[in-house]
Amino acid sequence: MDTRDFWLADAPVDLAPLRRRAQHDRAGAFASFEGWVRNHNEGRPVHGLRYESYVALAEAEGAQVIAEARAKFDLCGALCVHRIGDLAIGDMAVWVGVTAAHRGAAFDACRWIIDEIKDRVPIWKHERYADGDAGWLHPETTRGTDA
Amino acid sequence: MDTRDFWLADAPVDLAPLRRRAQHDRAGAFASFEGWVRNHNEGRPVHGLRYESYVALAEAEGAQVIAEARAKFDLCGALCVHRIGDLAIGDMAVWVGVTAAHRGAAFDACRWIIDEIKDRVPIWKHERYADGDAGWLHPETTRGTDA
Amino acid sequence: MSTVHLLYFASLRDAAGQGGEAWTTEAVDLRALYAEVQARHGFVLPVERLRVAVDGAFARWTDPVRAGSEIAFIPPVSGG
Amino acid sequence: MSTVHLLYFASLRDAAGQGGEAWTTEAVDLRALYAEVQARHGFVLPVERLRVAVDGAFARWTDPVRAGSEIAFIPPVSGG
Repeated sequence: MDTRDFWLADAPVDLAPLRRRAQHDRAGAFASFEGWVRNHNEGRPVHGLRYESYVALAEAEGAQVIAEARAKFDLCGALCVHRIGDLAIGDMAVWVGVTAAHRGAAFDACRWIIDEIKDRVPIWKHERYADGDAGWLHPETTRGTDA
Repeated sequence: MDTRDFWLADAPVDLAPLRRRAQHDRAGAFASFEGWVRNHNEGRPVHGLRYESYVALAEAEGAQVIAEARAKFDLCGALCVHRIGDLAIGDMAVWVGVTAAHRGAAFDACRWIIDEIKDRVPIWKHERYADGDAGWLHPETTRGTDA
Repeated sequence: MSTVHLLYFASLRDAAGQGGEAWTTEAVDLRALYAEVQARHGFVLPVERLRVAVDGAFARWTDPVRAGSEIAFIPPVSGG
Repeated sequence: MSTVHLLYFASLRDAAGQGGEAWTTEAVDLRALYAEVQARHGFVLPVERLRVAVDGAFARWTDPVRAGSEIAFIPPVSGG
Protein backbone atom coordinates (compact mmCIF):
# COMPACT_ATOMS: atom_id res chain seq x y z
CA MET A 1 0.00 0.00 0.00
CA ASP A 2 1.34 3.37 -1.01
CA THR A 3 1.72 5.80 1.88
CA ARG A 4 2.07 8.96 -0.16
CA ASP A 5 -0.80 11.47 -0.50
CA PHE A 6 -0.49 11.57 -4.29
CA TRP A 7 0.91 9.01 -6.67
CA LEU A 8 0.73 7.65 -10.19
CA ALA A 9 -0.36 4.04 -10.68
CA ASP A 10 0.47 2.05 -13.81
CA ALA A 11 -2.14 -0.64 -13.07
CA PRO A 12 -5.78 -0.69 -11.86
CA VAL A 13 -6.18 0.66 -8.33
CA ASP A 14 -7.81 -1.26 -5.48
CA LEU A 15 -10.07 1.19 -3.67
CA ALA A 16 -10.54 -0.73 -0.41
CA PRO A 17 -7.12 0.19 1.07
CA LEU A 18 -7.61 3.82 -0.01
CA ARG A 19 -10.86 3.96 1.94
CA ARG A 20 -9.20 2.38 4.96
CA ARG A 21 -6.41 4.95 4.86
CA ALA A 22 -9.03 7.71 4.75
CA GLN A 23 -10.88 6.43 7.85
CA HIS A 24 -10.50 8.59 10.96
CA ASP A 25 -12.67 8.64 14.11
CA ARG A 26 -12.94 12.42 13.93
CA ALA A 27 -14.15 12.27 10.33
CA GLY A 28 -17.89 12.61 9.81
CA ALA A 29 -17.74 13.29 6.09
CA PHE A 30 -16.02 11.50 3.23
CA ALA A 31 -16.26 13.06 -0.23
CA SER A 32 -14.71 11.31 -3.17
CA PHE A 33 -14.40 11.86 -6.87
CA GLU A 34 -13.52 9.44 -9.63
CA GLY A 35 -12.82 10.25 -13.23
CA TRP A 36 -13.82 7.40 -15.56
CA VAL A 37 -12.94 6.91 -19.21
CA ARG A 38 -16.02 7.96 -21.18
CA ASN A 39 -17.11 6.46 -24.49
CA HIS A 40 -17.12 9.93 -26.07
CA ASN A 41 -15.36 13.28 -25.85
CA GLU A 42 -16.86 16.42 -27.34
CA GLY A 43 -19.15 14.31 -29.49
CA ARG A 44 -16.52 11.89 -30.85
CA PRO A 45 -16.80 8.19 -29.95
CA VAL A 46 -13.71 7.13 -27.99
CA HIS A 47 -12.32 3.57 -28.01
CA GLY A 48 -9.70 3.95 -25.30
CA LEU A 49 -6.93 6.13 -24.09
CA ARG A 50 -3.48 6.33 -22.66
CA TYR A 51 -2.07 8.63 -20.01
CA GLU A 52 1.56 9.69 -20.10
CA SER A 53 3.26 11.70 -17.36
CA TYR A 54 6.48 13.40 -16.40
CA VAL A 55 6.44 11.19 -13.34
CA ALA A 56 8.90 12.92 -11.01
CA LEU A 57 7.41 16.36 -11.54
CA ALA A 58 3.80 15.07 -11.50
CA GLU A 59 4.26 13.33 -8.17
CA ALA A 60 5.91 16.42 -6.65
CA GLU A 61 3.22 18.75 -8.01
CA GLY A 62 0.39 16.41 -6.98
CA ALA A 63 1.78 16.20 -3.45
CA GLN A 64 1.94 20.00 -3.44
CA VAL A 65 -1.75 20.20 -4.44
CA ILE A 66 -2.70 17.93 -1.52
CA ALA A 67 -0.55 19.92 0.90
CA GLU A 68 -2.19 23.15 -0.24
CA ALA A 69 -5.65 21.60 0.19
CA ARG A 70 -4.81 20.56 3.74
CA ALA A 71 -3.66 24.11 4.51
CA LYS A 72 -6.68 25.71 2.85
CA PHE A 73 -9.52 23.50 4.19
CA ASP A 74 -10.24 21.96 7.62
CA LEU A 75 -9.57 18.31 6.74
CA CYS A 76 -8.74 15.04 8.43
CA GLY A 77 -7.06 13.68 5.32
CA ALA A 78 -6.80 13.87 1.55
CA LEU A 79 -5.47 11.40 -1.02
CA CYS A 80 -5.27 11.24 -4.78
CA VAL A 81 -4.09 8.57 -7.20
CA HIS A 82 -3.92 8.97 -10.98
CA ARG A 83 -3.57 6.19 -13.52
CA ILE A 84 -0.95 6.19 -16.28
CA GLY A 85 -0.68 3.79 -19.21
CA ASP A 86 -3.47 2.25 -21.31
CA LEU A 87 -7.09 2.50 -20.12
CA ALA A 88 -10.35 1.13 -21.53
CA ILE A 89 -13.85 2.63 -21.49
CA GLY A 90 -15.17 2.64 -17.92
CA ASP A 91 -11.73 2.38 -16.31
CA MET A 92 -11.00 4.69 -13.41
CA ALA A 93 -8.46 7.35 -14.40
CA VAL A 94 -8.27 9.32 -11.17
CA TRP A 95 -9.50 8.97 -7.59
CA VAL A 96 -9.68 11.75 -5.01
CA GLY A 97 -10.79 11.06 -1.44
CA VAL A 98 -11.17 13.66 1.29
CA THR A 99 -12.27 13.28 4.90
CA ALA A 100 -13.29 16.06 7.26
CA ALA A 101 -15.37 16.57 10.38
CA HIS A 102 -18.02 18.36 8.28
CA ARG A 103 -19.25 17.87 4.75
CA GLY A 104 -18.76 21.42 3.50
CA ALA A 105 -14.97 21.22 3.80
CA ALA A 106 -14.90 17.69 2.38
CA PHE A 107 -16.86 18.64 -0.75
CA ASP A 108 -15.01 21.91 -1.29
CA ALA A 109 -11.57 20.34 -0.91
CA CYS A 110 -12.40 17.34 -3.10
CA ARG A 111 -13.49 19.59 -5.93
CA TRP A 112 -10.58 21.98 -5.46
CA ILE A 113 -8.10 19.09 -5.60
CA ILE A 114 -9.42 17.60 -8.85
CA ASP A 115 -9.55 21.06 -10.45
CA GLU A 116 -5.93 21.73 -9.49
CA ILE A 117 -4.76 18.27 -10.57
CA LYS A 118 -6.32 18.77 -13.98
CA ASP A 119 -4.84 22.25 -14.21
CA ARG A 120 -1.29 21.80 -12.92
CA VAL A 121 -0.05 18.23 -12.86
CA PRO A 122 1.97 17.12 -15.93
CA ILE A 123 -0.19 14.25 -17.17
CA TRP A 124 -1.37 14.01 -20.78
CA LYS A 125 -4.24 12.09 -22.30
CA HIS A 126 -3.94 10.38 -25.69
CA GLU A 127 -7.33 9.37 -27.11
CA ARG A 128 -8.09 6.79 -29.81
CA TYR A 129 -11.30 7.51 -31.67
CA ALA A 130 -13.74 5.13 -33.36
CA ASP A 131 -12.85 6.59 -36.78
CA GLY A 132 -9.21 5.49 -36.38
CA ASP A 133 -7.94 8.97 -35.58
CA ALA A 134 -5.96 9.53 -32.39
CA GLY A 135 -4.27 12.41 -30.66
CA TRP A 136 -2.98 14.16 -27.60
CA LEU A 137 -5.28 16.47 -25.70
CA HIS A 138 -3.69 19.86 -25.08
CA PRO A 139 -6.66 21.94 -24.00
CA GLU A 140 -6.58 25.73 -24.40
CA THR A 141 -7.68 25.87 -20.80
CA THR A 142 -8.21 22.75 -18.78
CA ARG A 143 -10.56 24.02 -16.14
CA GLY A 144 -14.22 23.34 -16.81
CA THR A 145 -13.77 21.82 -20.25
CA ASP A 146 -13.67 18.17 -19.32
CA ALA A 147 -15.19 15.65 -16.88
CA MET B 1 -29.32 -5.95 -4.69
CA ASP B 2 -31.86 -3.18 -4.17
CA THR B 3 -32.99 -1.57 -7.42
CA ARG B 4 -34.52 1.56 -5.90
CA ASP B 5 -32.77 4.94 -6.08
CA PHE B 6 -33.21 5.55 -2.35
CA TRP B 7 -33.68 3.08 0.46
CA LEU B 8 -33.11 2.47 4.13
CA ALA B 9 -30.79 -0.35 5.19
CA ASP B 10 -30.94 -1.98 8.62
CA ALA B 11 -27.51 -3.62 8.25
CA PRO B 12 -24.07 -2.54 6.94
CA VAL B 13 -24.07 -1.74 3.23
CA ASP B 14 -21.80 -3.38 0.68
CA LEU B 15 -20.51 -0.59 -1.57
CA ALA B 16 -19.27 -2.72 -4.49
CA PRO B 17 -22.74 -3.35 -5.99
CA LEU B 18 -23.65 0.31 -5.54
CA ARG B 19 -20.60 1.30 -7.58
CA ARG B 20 -21.48 -1.25 -10.24
CA ARG B 21 -25.02 0.12 -10.48
CA ALA B 22 -23.56 3.62 -10.90
CA GLN B 23 -21.29 2.58 -13.81
CA HIS B 24 -22.32 3.94 -17.21
CA ASP B 25 -20.23 4.24 -20.40
CA ARG B 26 -21.38 7.82 -20.86
CA ALA B 27 -20.29 8.74 -17.32
CA GLY B 28 -16.94 10.49 -16.97
CA ALA B 29 -17.45 11.67 -13.42
CA PHE B 30 -18.49 9.88 -10.26
CA ALA B 31 -18.95 11.95 -7.11
CA SER B 32 -19.84 10.28 -3.87
CA PHE B 33 -20.44 11.28 -0.31
CA GLU B 34 -20.47 9.19 2.84
CA GLY B 35 -21.53 10.28 6.29
CA TRP B 36 -19.64 8.41 9.00
CA VAL B 37 -20.38 8.24 12.72
CA ARG B 38 -17.95 10.64 14.39
CA ASN B 39 -16.50 10.21 17.86
CA HIS B 40 -17.80 13.66 18.84
CA ASN B 41 -20.66 16.05 18.14
CA GLU B 42 -20.44 19.73 19.02
CA GLY B 43 -17.62 18.99 21.42
CA ARG B 44 -19.21 16.04 23.24
CA PRO B 45 -17.58 12.60 22.97
CA VAL B 46 -20.01 10.17 21.31
CA HIS B 47 -20.01 6.40 21.95
CA GLY B 48 -22.52 5.35 19.32
CA LEU B 49 -25.86 6.16 17.85
CA ARG B 50 -29.10 4.85 16.51
CA TYR B 51 -31.16 6.03 13.57
CA GLU B 52 -34.93 5.69 13.58
CA SER B 53 -37.15 6.46 10.63
CA TYR B 54 -40.74 6.68 9.50
CA VAL B 55 -39.79 4.17 6.84
CA ALA B 56 -42.65 4.47 4.34
CA LEU B 57 -42.52 8.26 4.26
CA ALA B 58 -38.71 8.39 4.32
CA GLU B 59 -38.39 6.07 1.32
CA ALA B 60 -41.00 8.06 -0.62
CA GLU B 61 -39.38 11.39 0.25
CA GLY B 62 -35.87 10.10 -0.45
CA ALA B 63 -36.97 8.83 -3.88
CA GLN B 64 -38.49 12.25 -4.51
CA VAL B 65 -35.17 13.93 -3.67
CA ILE B 66 -33.36 11.72 -6.20
CA ALA B 67 -36.03 12.36 -8.85
CA GLU B 68 -35.70 16.12 -8.31
CA ALA B 69 -31.91 15.89 -8.58
CA ARG B 70 -32.21 14.03 -11.88
CA ALA B 71 -34.54 16.74 -13.20
CA LYS B 72 -32.35 19.59 -11.91
CA PHE B 73 -28.87 18.37 -12.98
CA ASP B 74 -27.54 16.66 -16.12
CA LEU B 75 -26.86 13.21 -14.63
CA CYS B 76 -26.38 9.63 -15.74
CA GLY B 77 -27.56 8.30 -12.41
CA ALA B 78 -27.99 8.99 -8.69
CA LEU B 79 -28.41 6.66 -5.72
CA CYS B 80 -28.65 7.05 -1.97
CA VAL B 81 -28.87 4.58 0.89
CA HIS B 82 -29.28 5.51 4.55
CA ARG B 83 -28.68 3.24 7.54
CA ILE B 84 -31.19 2.75 10.34
CA GLY B 85 -30.68 0.94 13.63
CA ASP B 86 -27.58 0.88 15.85
CA LEU B 87 -24.26 2.21 14.53
CA ALA B 88 -20.77 2.39 16.05
CA ILE B 89 -18.04 5.03 15.64
CA GLY B 90 -16.71 4.91 12.09
CA ASP B 91 -19.77 3.18 10.64
CA MET B 92 -21.20 4.55 7.43
CA ALA B 93 -24.56 6.24 8.04
CA VAL B 94 -25.36 7.43 4.54
CA TRP B 95 -23.98 6.97 1.03
CA VAL B 96 -24.75 9.16 -1.98
CA GLY B 97 -23.35 8.34 -5.42
CA VAL B 98 -23.85 10.43 -8.54
CA THR B 99 -22.58 9.89 -12.08
CA ALA B 100 -22.55 12.41 -14.89
CA ALA B 101 -20.71 13.13 -18.11
CA HIS B 102 -18.96 16.06 -16.41
CA ARG B 103 -17.73 16.64 -12.90
CA GLY B 104 -19.53 19.94 -12.23
CA ALA B 105 -22.98 18.32 -12.38
CA ALA B 106 -21.80 15.29 -10.40
CA PHE B 107 -20.42 17.38 -7.52
CA ASP B 108 -23.33 19.81 -7.47
CA ALA B 109 -25.96 17.06 -7.48
CA CYS B 110 -24.17 14.96 -4.85
CA ARG B 111 -24.06 17.89 -2.47
CA TRP B 112 -27.63 18.95 -3.23
CA ILE B 113 -28.88 15.43 -2.54
CA ILE B 114 -27.21 15.07 0.87
CA ASP B 115 -28.40 18.55 1.86
CA GLU B 116 -31.99 17.69 0.92
CA ILE B 117 -31.85 14.26 2.58
CA LYS B 118 -30.69 15.86 5.82
CA ASP B 119 -33.33 18.55 5.54
CA ARG B 120 -36.44 16.64 4.44
CA VAL B 121 -36.30 12.90 5.01
CA PRO B 122 -37.87 11.65 8.27
CA ILE B 123 -34.87 10.01 9.90
CA TRP B 124 -33.79 10.82 13.44
CA LYS B 125 -30.46 10.35 15.19
CA HIS B 126 -30.23 9.24 18.81
CA GLU B 127 -26.75 9.77 20.27
CA ARG B 128 -25.18 8.12 23.32
CA TYR B 129 -22.50 10.25 24.94
CA ALA B 130 -19.41 9.25 26.91
CA ASP B 131 -20.88 10.81 30.08
CA GLY B 132 -23.85 8.40 29.99
CA ASP B 133 -26.29 11.00 28.66
CA ALA B 134 -28.24 10.28 25.49
CA GLY B 135 -30.81 12.03 23.38
CA TRP B 136 -32.54 12.66 20.11
CA LEU B 137 -31.20 15.31 17.78
CA HIS B 138 -33.88 17.73 16.67
CA PRO B 139 -31.84 20.54 15.15
CA GLU B 140 -33.32 24.04 14.91
CA THR B 141 -32.23 23.96 11.30
CA THR B 142 -30.56 20.95 9.79
CA ARG B 143 -28.74 22.53 6.91
CA GLY B 144 -25.11 23.31 7.54
CA THR B 145 -25.06 22.32 11.20
CA ASP B 146 -23.76 18.80 10.88
CA ALA B 147 -21.40 16.61 8.89
CA MET C 1 -66.11 12.39 16.68
CA SER C 2 -63.37 10.78 14.60
CA THR C 3 -61.02 8.03 15.59
CA VAL C 4 -57.55 8.14 14.02
CA HIS C 5 -54.30 6.29 14.49
CA LEU C 6 -51.38 8.45 15.67
CA LEU C 7 -47.67 7.69 15.13
CA TYR C 8 -44.92 9.09 17.35
CA PHE C 9 -41.21 9.19 16.47
CA ALA C 10 -37.95 10.02 18.23
CA SER C 11 -38.41 12.37 21.22
CA LEU C 12 -42.20 12.35 20.78
CA ARG C 13 -42.19 8.58 21.07
CA ASP C 14 -40.08 8.75 24.23
CA ALA C 15 -42.39 11.40 25.75
CA ALA C 16 -45.54 9.45 24.84
CA GLY C 17 -44.04 6.17 26.05
CA GLN C 18 -45.34 4.47 22.91
CA GLY C 19 -44.88 4.47 19.15
CA GLY C 20 -48.53 5.20 18.43
CA GLU C 21 -52.06 5.00 19.68
CA ALA C 22 -55.71 5.21 18.65
CA TRP C 23 -57.12 8.66 19.38
CA THR C 24 -60.71 9.87 19.31
CA THR C 25 -61.08 13.56 18.68
CA GLU C 26 -63.38 16.42 17.70
CA ALA C 27 -60.42 18.53 16.49
CA VAL C 28 -61.32 20.45 13.32
CA ASP C 29 -57.85 20.25 11.83
CA LEU C 30 -54.45 18.66 12.33
CA ARG C 31 -53.15 21.68 14.23
CA ALA C 32 -55.92 21.37 16.82
CA LEU C 33 -55.30 17.63 16.99
CA TYR C 34 -51.62 18.18 17.82
CA ALA C 35 -52.60 20.65 20.56
CA GLU C 36 -54.74 17.94 22.20
CA VAL C 37 -52.00 15.34 22.00
CA GLN C 38 -49.33 17.79 23.11
CA ALA C 39 -51.33 18.61 26.25
CA ARG C 40 -51.98 14.94 26.96
CA HIS C 41 -48.33 13.81 26.69
CA GLY C 42 -46.49 17.02 27.60
CA PHE C 43 -44.67 17.27 24.26
CA VAL C 44 -42.18 20.16 24.43
CA LEU C 45 -41.84 20.65 20.67
CA PRO C 46 -44.14 23.46 19.47
CA VAL C 47 -46.24 22.81 16.39
CA GLU C 48 -44.10 25.30 14.42
CA ARG C 49 -41.12 22.94 14.62
CA LEU C 50 -43.05 19.88 13.41
CA ARG C 51 -44.36 18.62 10.11
CA VAL C 52 -47.38 16.39 9.81
CA ALA C 53 -48.12 13.45 7.52
CA VAL C 54 -51.40 11.68 6.78
CA ASP C 55 -51.43 8.14 5.42
CA GLY C 56 -47.76 8.28 4.48
CA ALA C 57 -47.72 11.68 2.72
CA PHE C 58 -46.88 15.13 4.04
CA ALA C 59 -50.00 17.18 4.83
CA ARG C 60 -50.93 20.71 5.95
CA TRP C 61 -51.79 21.63 9.53
CA THR C 62 -55.01 23.17 8.24
CA ASP C 63 -56.15 19.87 6.69
CA PRO C 64 -59.26 18.35 8.36
CA VAL C 65 -59.00 15.22 10.51
CA ARG C 66 -60.33 12.26 8.51
CA ALA C 67 -61.67 9.34 10.49
CA GLY C 68 -59.59 6.20 10.08
CA SER C 69 -56.48 7.98 8.84
CA GLU C 70 -52.93 7.38 10.08
CA ILE C 71 -51.41 10.64 11.29
CA ALA C 72 -47.70 11.11 12.05
CA PHE C 73 -46.17 14.09 13.82
CA ILE C 74 -42.68 14.61 12.39
CA PRO C 75 -40.12 16.23 14.70
CA PRO C 76 -37.11 18.04 13.16
CA VAL C 77 -35.15 15.42 11.26
CA SER C 78 -31.48 14.56 11.83
CA GLY C 79 -30.49 11.97 9.26
CA GLY C 80 -27.27 12.06 7.28
CA MET D 1 28.24 26.68 -25.22
CA SER D 2 26.20 24.56 -22.82
CA THR D 3 25.03 21.02 -23.28
CA VAL D 4 21.72 20.14 -21.63
CA HIS D 5 19.38 17.17 -21.69
CA LEU D 6 15.92 17.89 -23.11
CA LEU D 7 12.73 15.93 -22.33
CA TYR D 8 9.72 15.85 -24.66
CA PHE D 9 6.22 14.74 -23.72
CA ALA D 10 2.93 14.01 -25.49
CA SER D 11 2.61 15.84 -28.84
CA LEU D 12 6.13 17.27 -28.51
CA ARG D 13 7.50 13.77 -28.18
CA ASP D 14 5.57 12.64 -31.26
CA ALA D 15 6.81 15.66 -33.27
CA ALA D 16 10.43 15.17 -32.18
CA GLY D 17 10.25 11.42 -32.75
CA GLN D 18 11.99 10.84 -29.44
CA GLY D 19 11.44 11.30 -25.69
CA GLY D 20 14.53 13.40 -25.21
CA GLU D 21 17.94 14.31 -26.52
CA ALA D 22 21.23 16.00 -25.66
CA TRP D 23 21.31 19.57 -26.99
CA THR D 24 24.21 21.99 -27.23
CA THR D 25 23.18 25.63 -27.22
CA GLU D 26 24.26 29.25 -26.79
CA ALA D 27 20.72 30.32 -25.86
CA VAL D 28 20.74 32.91 -23.07
CA ASP D 29 17.54 31.71 -21.46
CA LEU D 30 14.96 28.92 -21.60
CA ARG D 31 12.73 30.90 -23.93
CA ALA D 32 15.50 31.20 -26.51
CA LEU D 33 16.28 27.52 -26.05
CA TYR D 34 12.68 26.55 -26.85
CA ALA D 35 12.79 28.73 -29.99
CA GLU D 36 15.81 26.75 -31.22
CA VAL D 37 14.20 23.40 -30.53
CA GLN D 38 10.85 24.49 -31.94
CA ALA D 39 12.53 25.47 -35.24
CA ARG D 40 14.49 22.21 -35.36
CA HIS D 41 11.50 19.89 -34.78
CA GLY D 42 8.63 22.00 -36.15
CA PHE D 43 6.73 22.13 -32.84
CA VAL D 44 3.39 23.84 -33.40
CA LEU D 45 2.77 24.78 -29.77
CA PRO D 46 3.85 28.39 -29.11
CA VAL D 47 5.94 29.07 -26.02
CA GLU D 48 2.97 30.90 -24.45
CA ARG D 49 1.08 27.61 -24.16
CA LEU D 50 3.94 25.70 -22.52
CA ARG D 51 5.51 25.56 -19.10
CA VAL D 52 9.13 24.66 -18.52
CA ALA D 53 10.81 22.62 -15.80
CA VAL D 54 14.48 22.30 -14.87
CA ASP D 55 15.77 19.30 -12.95
CA GLY D 56 12.26 18.25 -11.92
CA ALA D 57 10.94 21.63 -10.74
CA PHE D 58 8.94 24.27 -12.59
CA ALA D 59 11.11 27.16 -13.82
CA ARG D 60 10.72 30.56 -15.53
CA TRP D 61 11.31 31.14 -19.23
CA THR D 62 13.70 33.93 -18.30
CA ASP D 63 15.92 31.57 -16.28
CA PRO D 64 19.41 31.03 -17.78
CA VAL D 65 20.38 27.72 -19.37
CA ARG D 66 22.63 25.83 -16.98
CA ALA D 67 25.03 23.30 -18.47
CA GLY D 68 24.21 19.73 -17.51
CA SER D 69 20.63 20.44 -16.46
CA GLU D 70 17.58 18.38 -17.49
CA ILE D 71 15.01 20.62 -19.15
CA ALA D 72 11.42 19.58 -19.86
CA PHE D 73 8.97 21.46 -22.06
CA ILE D 74 5.50 20.90 -20.63
CA PRO D 75 2.59 21.06 -23.09
CA PRO D 76 -0.90 21.90 -21.78
CA VAL D 77 -1.84 19.09 -19.40
CA SER D 78 -4.93 16.88 -19.71
CA GLY D 79 -4.99 14.57 -16.71
CA GLY D 80 -8.10 13.80 -14.69
